[in-house]
Order: sequence, then C-alpha cells, then structure tokens
Amino acid sequence: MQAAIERANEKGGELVDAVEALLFVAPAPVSLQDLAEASGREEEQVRDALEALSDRLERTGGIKLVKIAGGYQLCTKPEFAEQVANLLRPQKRRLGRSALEVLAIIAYRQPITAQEIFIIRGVQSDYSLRVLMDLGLIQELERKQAPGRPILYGTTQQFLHQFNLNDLSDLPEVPGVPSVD
Amino acid sequence: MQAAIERANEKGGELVDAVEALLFVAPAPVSLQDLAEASGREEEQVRDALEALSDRLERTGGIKLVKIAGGYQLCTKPEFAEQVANLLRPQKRRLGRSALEVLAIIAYRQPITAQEIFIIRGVQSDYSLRVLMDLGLIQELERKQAPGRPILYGTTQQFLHQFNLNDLSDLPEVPGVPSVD
Amino acid sequence: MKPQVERESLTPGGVAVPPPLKIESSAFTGSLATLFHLAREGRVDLSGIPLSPVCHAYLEYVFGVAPDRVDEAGAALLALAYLVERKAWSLLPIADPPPEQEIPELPAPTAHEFALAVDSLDTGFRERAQLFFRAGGVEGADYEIPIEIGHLTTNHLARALERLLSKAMPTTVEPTAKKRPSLAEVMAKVLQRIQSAGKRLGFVDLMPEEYTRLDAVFVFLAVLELLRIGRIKAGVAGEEIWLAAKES
Repeated sequence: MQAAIERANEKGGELVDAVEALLFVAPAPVSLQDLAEASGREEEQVRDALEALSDRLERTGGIKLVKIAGGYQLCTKPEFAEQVANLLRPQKRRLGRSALEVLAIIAYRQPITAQEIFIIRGVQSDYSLRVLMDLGLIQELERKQAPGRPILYGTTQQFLHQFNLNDLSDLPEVPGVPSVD
Repeated sequence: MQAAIERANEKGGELVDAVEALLFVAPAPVSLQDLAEASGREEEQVRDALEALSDRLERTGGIKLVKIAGGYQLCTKPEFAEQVANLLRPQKRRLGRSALEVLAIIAYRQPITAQEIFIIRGVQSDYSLRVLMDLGLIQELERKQAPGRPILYGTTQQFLHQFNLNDLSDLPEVPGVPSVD
Repeated sequence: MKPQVERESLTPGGVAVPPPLKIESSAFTGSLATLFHLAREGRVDLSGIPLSPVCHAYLEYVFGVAPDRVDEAGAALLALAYLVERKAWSLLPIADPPPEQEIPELPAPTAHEFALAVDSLDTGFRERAQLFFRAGGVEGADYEIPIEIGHLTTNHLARALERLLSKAMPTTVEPTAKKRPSLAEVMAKVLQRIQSAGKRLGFVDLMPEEYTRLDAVFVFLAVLELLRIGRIKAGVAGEEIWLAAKES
C-alpha cells in the first residue's frame, strides 16, 4: 500500500493535489472535461488522479470525494454531519454592537425618529434600522408632526419576546435615561 | 509540534478530521471558539487538532490551512493558483497606486479622518475612499469629537482577508510610520 | 514664461486633477502636475527649485481661467500649496543628516514614507491572490443539514406510510374538473389541524374518514415537509408516530 502511494506521488501526486485544489474551490460538481482543461492534462490522467484522490480522502480526513450530478465534488464525511450542523445551523442571530445600540436607544426613547437617533449617536443608523426592521424587533409607529413628517420608530412585541421582557417597564433602569411609560 | 500531533492522534484523530470538515463547509474564517462549540470540545484540544491538521495538509494534498482575518480557513495551495484560475477565471481586480496609498495610510493610522489623509498625501482622496468603501476594505468607524464631527475611517475584516493578514499587528513595520495598537 | 493650459482635467472618477500648467525655469521644466508628483514621491529636491515661477504660472492661469473650471483651479491651488508647504519643510534645518544618503530625507508630512507600507500591502495582496477559498453559499445555504426529528428513523416513517396506505380506499376516478390540491395547500391544512388539536396526533388523525392512497401520500409528504422546515415535531410512541406543533 505504502509503495503504491509513493509510486502515485512520484508519477502524478502533483496532479492529484491539483485536482483536489480544483474541486475545493468549485461551487458545483466539476466535469472530468473541465478538470482536464483546467489542469492541462488528459482526461485519462485526471481520471486516475481522481481515483487516487478518492482513496486518500477515504483513508484520512473529514472530506470525501463524490461523483454527483455528472461531475465530481468534495463534501464532508457523513460522520461529521452533527458537528457540521452545529456550525451551520442558523444560530440565533447575534446582533452587532451598533444594531444593539440603536435598539437600546429606540427602546428607551420611543417613539423616536432616525434623525433623533442620529443626534444621539453621531452616526447614520440606516443600516441598523433596516436590520432591526428585518428581524421584526422594531416597527414604524406613525409619522411625527414635524417638517418632513419623519417616521417614528418603536419596539415590537417580538422585541419583548426576544429579550425576555414582559413589557417595556421591565427594561432595566439606566442612570440618566428616563424610562418609557 | 510532533508532541501536539501525537496528542491529537491519541485523543482522537477524529477531532482533526471533524475540524477539517467544519472548516470545509464554513464560508468564512472560523474562530477557535466556534470550532470548539461546534465540535463539543475544549479550545485547547481544537488548537492541537488545528496544528495536526495544518501539518497533515502541508505534507499532502492541494489544500492548506491559513490563519486569516482573525480565524482559521482552508484554501488552495499557492502552487495551484494558475490551474485554479483556469477553472474559475477570476477577474483580477488590482487596486491603483493611489487607492493603495490611501489604504496604507488608513491601515497604519486608523482611526483617521479624510482631512488627516489629505494632510499626509497633499491631495484629495475622496475618490479613493469611495472605491475602498465600495470594495468593503474600509469602513466608517464613528465620528471624531472635533469641529464638524468628521467621519473616522478604519479597515475591515475584508481588508485583512484580501491582504493576507491575520490581524492589524501583522502589518509589517515601516520605518517612520508608527504601528497601530 | 507663458502658462499653457490644455483641457482635460477630470479623472474617470470625476475628480479634478491639476491642469497641466507648463513651468519653465532654470531649475525645472515641465508641468505643475509632474513637479507635484515628483515632490510627492520624494524624487526631486524642492530646496533647489525656486517656486516663484510656479506661482507666477499659477496666477497667470487662474486669472485666465473661465469661471466654470473652479474645481480644476482648486486642484491646481492644492498642488501648489502642497509644494509650498513641502518646500518650507525641506528648508528647515535637519538635525543630523545621515551621511550615506544622497537625497536628504524628507520630514513629515509626506506620503513618501508610506511607500514601503504600500509595497508591503501590494505584496500581501499578490500572495493572497494565489490562495483560493471555497465559493461558499450564503450562510451555508448550499448544505443539507440533517433534519431534527428526534428518535424517528426512516424505518419508522416507512412503516407509518405502509399502515396509512393499507387503510386507504382504492383511488376513485375523479371528475377531471376537480383540482388536485397542491402540496402547499395540504401542508397548510395539516399544519392547521395539528396546531388546532393542541395535543399529539397520529398520522391517521390527520386523515378524513375515507381517503385515497393519493390523499395518504400527499398528507405523508406534507408531514415530511413540515418536519423539514421545522414547523412541527414528531416522536415515537410504541409503534405509532405522533406529531405536534412546534412553538415558534
């Protein structure tokens, strides 16, 4: 076995590795023909390299080679499915620092306009507002009776739910920030 | 190094393989903490596994492990760049000299305002700033507590990734330019 | 010495660049832009270049310029101001000039000192261009993650379907006008049934008194899909599979 690997390494280990690199970056199954073209070798050589690669991956590592949808593709070995799922499963989306800041300002000062948030933070908060809207944590309440009739924002039921609050009076008191009633 | 590999092998080469599978599916650099959480092991064990994995990948195959932009990620080995480029046909987007200059100044002097960049360069950098923003290489950090409350610029994770850096302390020291802390 | 102005002074990005003002003097002949770039890159020694001809050229230009070219004139003024400032700096006494250097090192402020930083970034960028990362989908959307269905196995599911089918009536010939329900409709119906029940239901509880094999298959598929998208949960009690709504 060892001898076979060494022979493969001598003769075309480089092609095996190149094929691995090619399959690694490809977003979809790659055909034998495309692999041959990209590596500048004959399809026959690539087929041998694929076989050697498949053998090597089968023996060690967390990745394997599959022939799928008319091409070749790398994928994780099934025994790591659970751990992969742990990593990929849409985790409770953590809010970024600035989105949290905007959310806090809205929670304590609602109803509030984007302009007023800007005055408090000193930076535009459009992106954070959009993220918070998408997550259903804030909502447009109404329009302020002021020039331009700007939108007033407030928190949602979902916000209370997500942050484990019964109602807005549950918000912890913050020195210097008047609570909402 | 050898010790770490042996330790990893004893306790479970399985973890090494699991870590490889995790890194394989991740669309971006993964932190040690996330790897530990997903695999259900201690960070110390994962660190050993990463070392063993890096060593194994270095020895064989077309893929290697890099520490980049604050996390670990798999990528193809540089010697296969040409073949990979054949397959992907990436559009090479090079930055112009003046955009690079602005980027260098921001990288070394961040947080910095457009006005301060102007003083250093002696020319307006608005266009370069816009290009760098569009490419996601720099970001607005906050506003400076100074007249006019000008925007302070800094580099992004994307910058680290694109320029092959793990963090800002990886920037080479340049005589006369104080490094960022 | 006449300033000659050619008109073509916007970069593709819409940024005004200094107009190509021609400067002719004993120490330097060329455009303002050239002098500016050479100075910025530390390739000329400004201390040896008199700036008054440059200023004259600028003034002549600015008095001749049309009012709509104010950006361009501004860019020229910036370039000139930079030269003046740099010249002022270069005239300052330098404490201990390093003997081996021919060109005196230019004191700050200058972009010149960032040249090495730029080069190192460039190198990093080129090295990075040799590395390729996986073209990951958005947040792992490309990956099939196993569905969480507790202790259910495919065997359990298969047996449940078998039992369901065994009780099904033979398929009746439906009038062609009758629309076959879509899977989405069946899913909605099944979900509503499970949610309103408020307790665990078996497969059979989801079916009407009489149903065809096709109905059974549809309901079975709907249940699988609801499990997949995480709207309901399932478990095993003895031989039977129970289904319940998942609190969202």
